[in-house]
Amino acid sequence: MDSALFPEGVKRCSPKVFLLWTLPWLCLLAWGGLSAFLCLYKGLNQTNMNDYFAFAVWIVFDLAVIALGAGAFFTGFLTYIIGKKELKDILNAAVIIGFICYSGAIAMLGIDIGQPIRGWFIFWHVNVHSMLAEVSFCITCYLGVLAIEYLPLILENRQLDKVKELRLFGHNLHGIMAVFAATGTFLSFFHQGSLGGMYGVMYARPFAFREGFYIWPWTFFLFILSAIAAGPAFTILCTKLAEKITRKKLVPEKAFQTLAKISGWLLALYMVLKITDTVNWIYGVVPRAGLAFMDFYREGPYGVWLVVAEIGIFGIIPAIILLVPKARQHEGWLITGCLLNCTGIVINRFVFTVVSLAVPVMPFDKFVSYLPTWQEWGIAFAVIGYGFLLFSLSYRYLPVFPRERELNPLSE
Amino acid sequence: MENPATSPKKSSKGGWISFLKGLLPTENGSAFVPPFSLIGWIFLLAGFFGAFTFGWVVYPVALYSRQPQPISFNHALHLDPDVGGIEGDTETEKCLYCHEFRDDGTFSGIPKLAKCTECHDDPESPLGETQQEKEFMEKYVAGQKEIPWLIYYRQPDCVYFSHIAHVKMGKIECQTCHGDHSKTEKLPIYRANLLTGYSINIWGKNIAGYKTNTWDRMKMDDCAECHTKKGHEENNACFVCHK
Amino acid sequence: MELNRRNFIKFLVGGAAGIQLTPLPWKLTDDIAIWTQNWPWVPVPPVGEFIHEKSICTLCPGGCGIEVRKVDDRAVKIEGRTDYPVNPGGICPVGMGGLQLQYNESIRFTRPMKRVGPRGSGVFIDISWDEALTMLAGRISGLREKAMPEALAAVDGNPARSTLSLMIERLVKAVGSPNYVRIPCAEDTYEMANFLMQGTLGPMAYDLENADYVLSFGSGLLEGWGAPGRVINAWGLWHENPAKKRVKIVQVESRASSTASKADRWIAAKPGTEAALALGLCHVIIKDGLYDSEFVNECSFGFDDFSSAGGKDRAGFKTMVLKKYSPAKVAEITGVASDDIVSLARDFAGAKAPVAICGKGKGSLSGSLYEFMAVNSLNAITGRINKPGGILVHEPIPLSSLPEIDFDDIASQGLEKPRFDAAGSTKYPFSNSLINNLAAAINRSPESPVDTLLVFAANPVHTLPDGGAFRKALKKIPFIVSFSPFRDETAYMADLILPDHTYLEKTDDIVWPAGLQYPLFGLSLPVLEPVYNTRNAADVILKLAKQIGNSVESAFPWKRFEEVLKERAKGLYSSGAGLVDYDGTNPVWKRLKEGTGPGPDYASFEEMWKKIVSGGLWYRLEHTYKNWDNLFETPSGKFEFFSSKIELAVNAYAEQAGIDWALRDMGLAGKGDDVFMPHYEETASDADRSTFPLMMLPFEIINLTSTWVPNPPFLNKALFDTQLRGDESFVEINPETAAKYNVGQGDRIIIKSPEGEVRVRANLFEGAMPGVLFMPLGFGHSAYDEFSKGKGVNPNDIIHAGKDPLSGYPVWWNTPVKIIKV
Amino acid sequence: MEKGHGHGNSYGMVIDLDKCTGCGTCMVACAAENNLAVRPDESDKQRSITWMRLYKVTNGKEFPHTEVCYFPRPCMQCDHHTPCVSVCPATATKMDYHTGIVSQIYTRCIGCRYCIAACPYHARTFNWWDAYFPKGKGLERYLSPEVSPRMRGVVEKCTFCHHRLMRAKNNAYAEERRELEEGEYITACTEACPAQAITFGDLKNPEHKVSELVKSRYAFRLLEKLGTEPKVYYLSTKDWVRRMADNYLPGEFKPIAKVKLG
Repeated sequence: MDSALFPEGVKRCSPKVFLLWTLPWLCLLAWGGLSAFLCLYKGLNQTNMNDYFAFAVWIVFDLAVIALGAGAFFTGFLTYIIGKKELKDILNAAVIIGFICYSGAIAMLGIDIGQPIRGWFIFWHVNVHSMLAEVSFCITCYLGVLAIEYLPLILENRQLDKVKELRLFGHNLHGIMAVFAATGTFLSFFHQGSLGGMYGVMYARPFAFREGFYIWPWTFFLFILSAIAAGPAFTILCTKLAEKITRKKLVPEKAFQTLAKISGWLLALYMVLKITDTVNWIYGVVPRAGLAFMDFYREGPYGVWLVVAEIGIFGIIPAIILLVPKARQHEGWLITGCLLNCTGIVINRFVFTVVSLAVPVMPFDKFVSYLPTWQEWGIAFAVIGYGFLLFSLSYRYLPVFPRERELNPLSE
Repeated sequence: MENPATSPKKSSKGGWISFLKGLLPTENGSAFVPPFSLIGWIFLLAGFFGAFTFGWVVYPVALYSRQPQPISFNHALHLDPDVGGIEGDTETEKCLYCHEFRDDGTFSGIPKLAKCTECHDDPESPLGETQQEKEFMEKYVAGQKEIPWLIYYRQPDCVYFSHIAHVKMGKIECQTCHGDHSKTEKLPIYRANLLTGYSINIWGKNIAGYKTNTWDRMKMDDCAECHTKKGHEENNACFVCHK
Repeated sequence: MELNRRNFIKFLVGGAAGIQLTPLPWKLTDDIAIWTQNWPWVPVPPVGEFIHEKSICTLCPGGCGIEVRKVDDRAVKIEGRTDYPVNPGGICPVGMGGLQLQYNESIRFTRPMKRVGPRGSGVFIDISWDEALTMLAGRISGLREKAMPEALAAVDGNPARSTLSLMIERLVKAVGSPNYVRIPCAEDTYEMANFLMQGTLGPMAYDLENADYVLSFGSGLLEGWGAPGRVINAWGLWHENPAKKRVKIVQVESRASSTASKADRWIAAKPGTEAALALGLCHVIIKDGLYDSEFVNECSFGFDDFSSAGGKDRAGFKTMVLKKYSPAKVAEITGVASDDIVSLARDFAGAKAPVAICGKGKGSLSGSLYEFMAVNSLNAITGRINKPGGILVHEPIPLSSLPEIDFDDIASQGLEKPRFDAAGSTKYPFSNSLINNLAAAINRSPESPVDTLLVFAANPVHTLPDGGAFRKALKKIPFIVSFSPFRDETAYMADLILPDHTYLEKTDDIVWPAGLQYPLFGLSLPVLEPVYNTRNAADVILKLAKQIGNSVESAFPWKRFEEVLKERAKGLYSSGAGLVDYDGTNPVWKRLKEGTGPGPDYASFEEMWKKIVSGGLWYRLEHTYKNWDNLFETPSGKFEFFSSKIELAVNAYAEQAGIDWALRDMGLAGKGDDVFMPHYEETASDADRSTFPLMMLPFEIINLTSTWVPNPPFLNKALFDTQLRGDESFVEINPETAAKYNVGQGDRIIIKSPEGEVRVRANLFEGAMPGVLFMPLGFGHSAYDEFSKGKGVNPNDIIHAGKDPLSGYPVWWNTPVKIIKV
Repeated sequence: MEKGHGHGNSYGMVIDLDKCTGCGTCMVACAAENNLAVRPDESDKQRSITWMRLYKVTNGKEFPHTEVCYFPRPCMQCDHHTPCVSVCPATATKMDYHTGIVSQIYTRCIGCRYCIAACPYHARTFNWWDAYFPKGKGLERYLSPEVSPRMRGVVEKCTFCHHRLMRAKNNAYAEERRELEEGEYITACTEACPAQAITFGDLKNPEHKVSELVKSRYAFRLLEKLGTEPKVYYLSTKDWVRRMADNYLPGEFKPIAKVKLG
């Protein structure tokens, strides 16, 4: 029925099955839609955020998806700037994932601020000293770049491709993609860093505060590194997932291996720096504030186990897995490694967002706990639903994986 | 995937040029159909200019309300030395005769009825015969009802403005911000932005926000501009004008 | 050129492009943002001219000076007055939030109303003032025609001595009923103690500012005791210079209240044993010979043993105290270490200007007679009576009394009848009103003896510590009239509502602010036009009297309340003393020490009155100190440690059925001569301690009203989330006790007393005495609006009220309870 | 000691904790003065809007040695590297170096709450709801025109009653003066405190009482170690109270030898 829209020479499931598949994601979107409406119409009292947890699950999600979305710019960077041609086969997927992550994040931010209609004040009345301003600028611009990177792929849809001027346009966009890849890389480096900077500069919050280089606290660089370490891993995961679901080989193994290797090295490097930073913090910032390392973990559910988990289980271990060729060539291990890797980054973002705010600074202040409302979950999960939906549609109607056809020849 | 346009090899060279070429209609290449036929251009331009005129002509009118003042008032007449009893050596003093400062330094703004009745207390008081003047005496003076004046220069609630700081300490003439009302014989129509409720005098009569006189507009930037010009940057601190 | 899809798209594209080049999208974006900055549902306070009006706050008997800041005719802020001697600038949080009582339609009555729904439902319909007055006048006249005027009763919560309360009492009397009942407060007990030991009738007057050692027996100096604006200011003065702090504050209390925990020394005596402690201190002082022999020997009676008429040998105060109140014994009773008792006694006696004060909490609840007498004795033996920094004994303020009423027959016959509350009878010889007895009387009899009840400035349903007895009684009373401006619990029970103005809309007087050490007459003036169709209760009484006619009408020869006030003020003028100007530069308490002051600062009465009406006060500086030989008006003419008045009264009552019966019936456990002297009586309780092993003690906090005045919502911000969380209030309990019942912080528990049970949450607080549960007063309203309705529980509901020996006042500090974990 | 940057004044506050009785009048005065929104339930302290907030601390000793102390906490108006100012993306909050007061512009604020996260004193609160003024109740009649009521979705905080500074200036101008006398401009809480525990003035002006008091050996500030240089000082003779004001490593806190009384 909609087969006229399929890329040439590939097999896609029947509309019925496809609809069935999208159903759960549509439900998530509906849930998110309702939540969003409530939050915008009635205000943020619909959430469980409060003056102690000014940032909460949404910001954690934002930071997480943005970090995981880093696969897009970094793969682009490797492909066009470094010239790792084999990655072309996975680049489209990376771009789509990136687009999903960033558009999702920006949508969430739009609901998270108390006055969305005035949101543009960030740009109009910008305070250049604010890391958040830097973040907003970069992610908005970068979303634009992603759109441009996404566009030619859309134009390659079999029907659109028939329109000559569109085809020409898309074709030429392809030609200059390197330029955008470069721009994207530049922007991303900055906002990934600024996201870390956001916490590093909160110098009245000893848990988050870090010294740094010039105006950039160490978290600035750590966040960049962790993002480019986790981004490719996430791209691998998504593609692998797509392969599992479609029961097809979509990307040549070489691409995976290259990404995994790079991701592994970066993660390893990140771990080294992260550990140095933590130690440096324990003996610098913390005692200067009159605190001891353990003071931060005395109350509430957030114990030292978080540190162990973040650095140990979800840091060092995946690094090793991804670095050992034998391990990463084994698909099971590869996926495990990537999973641990991504989880580690999510934990890191969670710790910096929630734990920083949960730990009281005033000695007589008390620890308060926080649990999100269904509205908060709704919006968070909507992003996931939206992701699955967009990726599925792209896969169905666009030649996302250039090598799909030759890897899965149609048996006449 | 026969389509050459999408195959990487070709696009890798001379991307820019062919990109731009593709956008322009060119004669050579017989197979080539120009992307925009003449009719296409007509529709395009029709849409363009339609929107253009709407934005520049219709919108500015539609955006604002038009409300007349409850009754008319003649500044010129009141300030006429032969008629009105309003004294004052300088223009400012004359204004302050009715728009006065209170003892605590606050500004009374548009006078209350009490101010009017200082002169127009009884039917014998100097007053013309027009319907409006009759209404003034009967409806408001007799009925002791305040006149619901519409205020042209009322700033929004978030703004704090000290007249005494500007007029008495800053020695700024009233008309610098309000224009010269001493000669006006009738009050202009009050126009308020239907979305924001702001008087048109605040955002400025010109839809593009373009101003010729100091009193054309009363936005934050105008205050800041003057502070800076007069070397009072310290008064550009947020809380000086915001409450 | 047909308009096909492609062309239409082109048209749109062109339009989209074109619009970008006009101001529309940009101005629109800006305007929508501006719209969010001026949302129509966010109120914009109207601007106008700022006006400041001076008055006096009458939300409590403290009477602090207030200045109301207005914008045109709208009040926007209440601030303290610096040109008023009681409170130099500061006021309490309640007074500060006063405007929320003024401008809140859902807690105020906006016009006279009559009940249509069932009792307590709070369903009323509007009626006119004439209709309302006719209805009430008719009812009262009806009672008079039926020759049962005594069936009219009034409950009055206005401060004692205030002109309004005089008018209310006068109305009830003029109608012919003896049943004028007041809401009991600490000052009543205090005056009784004074009357018995000194024979004086002057009000409570502590010269706190000039004292250098303040020993407070549970007085919540920081909880709103006396005039908060004054007392807390004094607190500030005491701590003025940390380097050389002169004044020492000692708090006797079973809970670490703000006062206790901020005091220099906290003595945690078991609730109800304060008398023993005071006598224990006397013991040490006497034993060590630290007492003021001049006063004791020259000016007191019954200190040493003596032989009464008939040569009977009597044991005096000294003997009794030395025999029965040794530190060891007192330690046993009070739980205070005996060394502490000794050192405390020596510190007290050793101080230059010590003073012992009493009246628990805010002083808005009655006290124990013997306890107050004991504290009085402590002041007496150290010679602190009528000395700077001590207790000052004054004549009542010289306001002229209202003309004698000439009663018609019905009235005089009615007044013959006994009071329903038996106050002033041989059984309760010294009390002039006992509201708890009134409730009991009504609940006892099948038909309520009270037919019509008038309620003024009181909310007994919520504020009486009686386990709900009064609420029960109200149900039986056929006709209830509320004069409350507020929709309180008692008003909900009423059949007729005659709403009073709020304190900012009415003229009223403050006669001697609570606890002040010098006479002061203040005038609270209407600073606002009444916003609703309400009337000053006093003016309503005048109108009512006219309509009732006869001797009632003739008893009220005035047109307006202001005339009454002016007439009373004449007495101030004829006293030939006093000042009406105060500029705040030189505090009155400083000038008071000299005891002499400048003569009157006015020439004529009219001048004086004009100044009072503008400045709002009259006060007097002259005071004769240490005039012990002609000060006391007791039978012996001396300060009586051994009260002949009590002896006479008890003996008189004993004539009915013997002394033992008399003592028992008067609720006295003490035997022999003890009962005529301050002594410690273990608070009697009929409850079975094995089922109710714990004690519950209500306490007052300054940022929550526990009187008839509603709580301004602003104050909810100042409550801690360990006092109220959501709709649940907390009980303070010692961690040790909590552990016994394995109750944790925030756990929900049920507190059960013989009177009933309440559900609260536990707040573990080291400052709470083990074995005692402390519940704040002021929560648990079933009336008012969402800001206070249904928030927390009211400890009064489960209070197991006993009777104070001799005085008959309710005992609220001895409720046996048990806790059940939910 | 030189406070603040540039010239002009540097307004500050000294709160004597020995005098403070925890009565909460400052909180109420502040709320009434600044049109603070009041909701039916104010018991959720993580969402209740307070500019001046009371913290209750105890020395933790068991009965009957328990001591209680109250910390009234306005905005600290941090003088150095004001944590909230640098983070605001839309320039809605700034430090005015001529008064030392940190401003907060509600109409500029977009409600991202980054400033709330950055402030360790919890001096900033967010408007989670629309201001509560039900129809027909008439609560809005007590609102003061000197402070603009806030809309939902923005952050607000103590402003040292900046409008009172403007009021004082207007008064001065009416008398042809530019300079303000000490006490002409004080905050609502300072004025209201019945114990006179709060002193307010210009820290830069040696004439003003505050600049004297901050030199006291009993003077201290909240979380001084963070280097935010608050302009709100506290006084207490009690060591355990002073220790409450900051985090200390073992042995780091230096008690003051008790002074003899009288």
